[in-house]
Amino acid sequence: MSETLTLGKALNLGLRRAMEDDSKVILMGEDIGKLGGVFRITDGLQKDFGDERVIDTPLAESGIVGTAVGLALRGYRPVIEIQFDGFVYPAYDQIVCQVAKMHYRSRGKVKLPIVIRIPFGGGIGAVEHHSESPEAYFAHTAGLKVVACSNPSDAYWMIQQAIASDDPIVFFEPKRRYWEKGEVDTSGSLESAFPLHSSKVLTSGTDATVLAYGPMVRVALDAATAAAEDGRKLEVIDLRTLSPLDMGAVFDSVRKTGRAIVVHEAPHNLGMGAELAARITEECFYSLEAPVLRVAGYDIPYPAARAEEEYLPDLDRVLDAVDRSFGW
Amino acid sequence: MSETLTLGKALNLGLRRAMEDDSKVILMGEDIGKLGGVFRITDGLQKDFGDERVIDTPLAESGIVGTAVGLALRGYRPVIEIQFDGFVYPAYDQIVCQVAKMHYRSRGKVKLPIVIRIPFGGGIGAVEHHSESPEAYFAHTAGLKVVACSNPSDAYWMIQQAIASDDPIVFFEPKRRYWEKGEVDTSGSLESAFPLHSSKVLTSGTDATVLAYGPMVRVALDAATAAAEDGRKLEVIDLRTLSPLDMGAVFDSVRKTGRAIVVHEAPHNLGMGAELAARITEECFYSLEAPVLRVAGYDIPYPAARAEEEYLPDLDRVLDAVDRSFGW
Amino acid sequence: MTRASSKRAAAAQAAEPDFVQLLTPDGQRVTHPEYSVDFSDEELRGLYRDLVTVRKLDAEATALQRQGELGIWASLLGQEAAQVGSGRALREQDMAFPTYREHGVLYCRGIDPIMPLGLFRGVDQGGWDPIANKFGIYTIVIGAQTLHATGYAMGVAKDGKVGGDEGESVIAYFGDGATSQGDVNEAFIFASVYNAPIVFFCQNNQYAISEPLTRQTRVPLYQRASGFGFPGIRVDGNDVLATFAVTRAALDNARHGNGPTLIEAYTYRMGAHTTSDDPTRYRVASEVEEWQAKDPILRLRKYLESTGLIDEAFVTEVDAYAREEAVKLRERVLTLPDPEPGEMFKHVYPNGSPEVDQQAAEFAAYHASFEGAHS
Amino acid sequence: MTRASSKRAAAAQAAEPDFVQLLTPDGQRVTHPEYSVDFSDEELRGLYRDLVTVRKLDAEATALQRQGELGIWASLLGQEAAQVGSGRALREQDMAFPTYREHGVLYCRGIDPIMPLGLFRGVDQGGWDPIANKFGIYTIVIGAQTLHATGYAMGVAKDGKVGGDEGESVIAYFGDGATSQGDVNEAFIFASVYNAPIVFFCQNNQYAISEPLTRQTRVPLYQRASGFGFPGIRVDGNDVLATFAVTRAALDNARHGNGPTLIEAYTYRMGAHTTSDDPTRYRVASEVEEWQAKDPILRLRKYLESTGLIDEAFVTEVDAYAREEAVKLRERVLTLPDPEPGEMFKHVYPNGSPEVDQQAAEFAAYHASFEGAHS
Ligand SMILES: Cc1ncc(C[n+]2csc(CCOP(=O)(O)OP(=O)(O)O)c2C)c(N)n1
Ligand SMILES: Cc1ncc(C[n+]2csc(CCOP(=O)(O)OP(=O)(O)O)c2C)c(N)n1
Ligand SMILES: [Mg+2]
Ligand SMILES: [Mg+2]
Repeated sequence: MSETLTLGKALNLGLRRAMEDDSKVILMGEDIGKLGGVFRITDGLQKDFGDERVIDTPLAESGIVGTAVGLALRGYRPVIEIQFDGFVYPAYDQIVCQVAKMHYRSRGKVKLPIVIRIPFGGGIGAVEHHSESPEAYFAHTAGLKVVACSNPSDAYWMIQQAIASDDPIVFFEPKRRYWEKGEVDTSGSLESAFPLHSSKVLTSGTDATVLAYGPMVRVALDAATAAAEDGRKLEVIDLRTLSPLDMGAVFDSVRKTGRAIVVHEAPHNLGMGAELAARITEECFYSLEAPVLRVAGYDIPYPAARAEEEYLPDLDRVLDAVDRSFGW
Repeated sequence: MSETLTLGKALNLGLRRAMEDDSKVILMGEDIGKLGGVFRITDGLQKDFGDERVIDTPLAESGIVGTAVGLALRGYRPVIEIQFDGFVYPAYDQIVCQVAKMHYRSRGKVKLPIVIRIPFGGGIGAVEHHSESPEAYFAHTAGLKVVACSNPSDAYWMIQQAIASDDPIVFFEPKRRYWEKGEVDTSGSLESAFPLHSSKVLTSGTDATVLAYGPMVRVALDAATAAAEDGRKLEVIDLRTLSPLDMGAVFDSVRKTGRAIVVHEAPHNLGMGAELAARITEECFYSLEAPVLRVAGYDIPYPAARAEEEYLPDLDRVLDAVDRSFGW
Repeated sequence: MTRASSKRAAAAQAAEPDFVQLLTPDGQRVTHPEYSVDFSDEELRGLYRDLVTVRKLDAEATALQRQGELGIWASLLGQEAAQVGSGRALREQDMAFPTYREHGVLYCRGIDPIMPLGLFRGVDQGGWDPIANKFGIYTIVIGAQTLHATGYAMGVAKDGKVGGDEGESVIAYFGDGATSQGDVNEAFIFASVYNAPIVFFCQNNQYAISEPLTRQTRVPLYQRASGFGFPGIRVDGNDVLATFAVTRAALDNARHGNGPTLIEAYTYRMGAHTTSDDPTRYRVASEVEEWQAKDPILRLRKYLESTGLIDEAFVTEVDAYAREEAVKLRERVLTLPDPEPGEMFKHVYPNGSPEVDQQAAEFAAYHASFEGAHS
Repeated sequence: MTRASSKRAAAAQAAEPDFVQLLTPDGQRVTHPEYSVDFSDEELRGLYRDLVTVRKLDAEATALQRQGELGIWASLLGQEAAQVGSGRALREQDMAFPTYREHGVLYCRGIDPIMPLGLFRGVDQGGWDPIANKFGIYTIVIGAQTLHATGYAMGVAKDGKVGGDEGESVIAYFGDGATSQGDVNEAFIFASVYNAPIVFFCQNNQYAISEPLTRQTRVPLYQRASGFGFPGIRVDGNDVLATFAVTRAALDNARHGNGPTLIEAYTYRMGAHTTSDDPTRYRVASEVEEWQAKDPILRLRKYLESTGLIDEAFVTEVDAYAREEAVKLRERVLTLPDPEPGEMFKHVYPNGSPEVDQQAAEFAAYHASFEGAHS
């Protein structure tokens, strides 16, 4: 059963299905009840599942995550909505010291099946703290898994997989793609869906590999289309899982193309691109025709809305990197 | 005037001198007054400068950093002691969203000359949260500068330079080296001291470059000594500054040696080694005989004390990496 | 202390909660055993002008947003008295730390209302000098500014600038939702322990976006203070006189070295949370209408008219004045310059950074390459 | 409510602060208008045995640390009554969330005292099942567990397990220093808003490492609660009877659906913060001596002796029992196995991770290479 859905709606349906499948799934966050969240991702869920399962919380992110830990200890499967990327930091301690470490601390006796949903990235003309890409802060943290969806179909399946997983998962949603549409086949089971912690080759190509995730996948695909006009075939890989990384397809691709470009909105310095570059170089040392290049946000605070176009990686910057790679 | 000092005492003297030089310098933290801090780094300072300048704070890290922002706005130069690395996270929001961004937000009108001292790293047989290496979390954050000292002389000078700087600085102290001694020449001025944001070549060598900072510098130096017995000359560079990185000497070295190994205690994934590997590969692509290798903490929570020897990079693991580099 | 006394005031006004009130919704002056004002006629007229002007400027900003000239706007509609009353209570030497909604306080500080518009237009993120303006940069992360205010106030005390009429006070603004943040509670603790000269001014506008007050507390917010060791008091936040009186007293108390006070200004957010919000999803029209009847401007106007302090001519003149100010604001907003290309690389660090410099240079070269392509 | 009534109790004991007391430092039973206990003789003797045993086990752990067998130890010395009183007040179905110092509570839960010793020895980081034991893993990050406890209690309510005698209650332990953390205050808010069945049990032992209470608050800690909308009460934490009575009442209140209570158990940390600490740097001997006179065990012993409930033989027997338990503990600590090589890679994720697996494999291969070299 295939439907055309926006990414936001696909998440909404995915959450709904997860709540139907398991009565222990509860949603927590600010304004997720009547309002349905500031992006309406939880629209209608409180009405249908009640306010014991869709919980408008006090305005305190550490409190949300900390109580979610307790609820998980009690057998619940809390799915948290952080309102915007820039507001996750008050919860950072609970995430890094508790959510990430409780399983380890307990020698496996405790599982915390918590999903922390974070709408992330820029491009929506917002004020400060509403456009950040904090994924590396989480991916650097052992004990957390980190994923990012890029399209409605993945959104629908990945959110359900994340909720069904016993691992604590930070789930990044590309907020500026919430309104983009795509086909979603909602039939089939979770088990038969494409595995959560797997990267996916979206276009196959022989000239260069472009790695992206979340909102930048669209940009990478557009770059591939544009490059094709110049006769260059780019292999675009949607990473999907940022921790653990799924490098198999990436290594295969780079061994074939000899060139890799990583694209993300997060700052360049110590962003996902750094880790990808390091791993690719280590694994594909003799295959590389040029160093892995990074097209990323600059190492500055996210700028004012009217400068964000300058800040954000776009088609041209990706193509420029491809050119630079070929010029090496 | 050269003295033999422990690293801890050198910090203590550096703090003292900074407080003498500028009456706006104040110290804030938990137990830094009568107790002199759990590591005694502020020993005697409250006695001599009073409790208006050496402030025992409530037990609240966000409160400490947040009020330091206000004190800096008022013209003070707060130097914060975070008691242990693992306790900085409650302050993460204030550090990332306020300390790092206020100068930018104000278009340069506000300066926040705040130093956040963090004793970091393992090797002291401690319980959980007392042995972490969170430097990448800060180095990935634009608006913060991040440094790490490795020996008494640097400790003495770098802490004063950090306090004198108008940039907000996260200052990492290798806690397991607090008791190690070294010569400190306390004569001369801050201005003539080796610049804060500069890396330093400690041993020159032609066969491979070893990059380290903080507690791992000692390990790198020991590896160089051991390698020398095998006839391999390692060039050890103490990075000292983690953000911005000072890559000049690093690139020169790698162009010469063709091999680089990065050593740190922090987890491998997205640690400083990732960024260094990416940059070195980009800049020295044609000079590299082998990929940049990383000797780092594993991607697991910091383990129980009696397993930490297994976890921490040591001489053998560095030499093994050198071997692997040569075997490429 | 304040509780018992304010109860008496409330008794006269059964429908209202337990708070300090000096002017009823229908424009009657009432007395309070502890709080009073002694405004001159001119000052009273000035308050009316302030209220009308800040409402008009706010409406203009909302309109600008609707027309695409601002990215977003956080309206103060309904909270004019809370902001003008407290804003006018500040003395020149006092320092204010706002959220993102204190346009009325900013106006009362004598600051050009254009100042924060760059932020909402998206051309900068504030960009003003908080010290020169004695008004902090708008803070978006909920509650963070309360710690900054507390630290600043600790610094005031350290500087010996408390203890007399010339003492400096600090005011920290925040909302009802913010009271749930750890930071705000830690600010209470630091302020109390260091006896900092600060007033915590909570505008309880009944909502944190869509969440009603009951999601943050089950007791009145002003009561939070006592357990931290300082007084809390609730004031009718739609009553500009009472808000002034209570805030002035608390600020003076602080400047004289008597430490913090929490003020809960009981008010209502008449509009949406921001222009991005749709309040019809979470609150009923009747509630809004009820609060309409408690409008902060109307009651002052009724009072001033009934006492003959203002007449229709004055009202018309003030409206015209406010409209003119709004037109001026509009014109200036439209000419706010967009950031220069590459300006985003400026002011990352006071001492600069070679990494940022390098990226700025690469950026410039990259863009120059397009220029070249075009020419 | 509790304030006024506990004042009366305090009047009888001028030197003591305003708290609930049922047993004076010199072993006199006093009554309290609200709180009482009805222990059988056997139960009273049992309390004495508990107190002596937990003190002895604690002393043994301190000795083990001195001998290098533990990396560190956080002693409960002086806080035995606060822990045994509250620990015995828990019903079987109740859940406790400790800090790192609740060895006495753990003991009262019937848990083998060896359980947390691995953590302090450094062979693991807790490693027990909090649910099976109804006792959370020791928490080192100050205050974090209060939110876990609150969330757990929210879950209890969600499960419908409140409202009768069989209802479940949750207790969260924390120190005086912890009250300054945002997390603890947020826990108060969540607990209040969701009316969670929880007791916040603050052992005010007067110090957070070196910092005296005045660095955290300028008013008594129990007063913090009322501003969050639930009762706070102070109890003599060196009085095992009063601590039991107050805690039992609060837990029962919670299990019946009446929401949270904050209990401040007023006590004293007789020893160092941990074995790494040197309290002579920050407190005077006379203060410690003063508290020595309020010893929680001595007063119970005096009372039981004066009433003829115990005699010297019993005291001797209990000492011997405790000593034996301590010896057993020691022996078992010495045989706690060190982590297996490579064990640190286990239990990072419930579902595992190929990255961790790969590192574990590399680690194994690397170490095998040494083995090879040696053979
Ligand atoms: C730490 C944090 N979390 C979430 C948000 C998103 N947010 C912006 S305003 C707001 C509600 C604030 O409510 P309140 O404190 O009552 O102030 P009001 O807007 O009503 O004036 C929220 C949740 C934020 N800005 N910061
Ligand atoms: C977030 C955090 N900050 C700092 C510390 C270091 N630390 C450990 S115990 C302690 C004092 C705790 O005092 P209190 O809450 O009174 O408990 P007590 O140890 O007296 O039982 C501190 C500061 C910590 N563990 N966690
Ligand atoms: Mg509000
Ligand atoms: Mg204590």
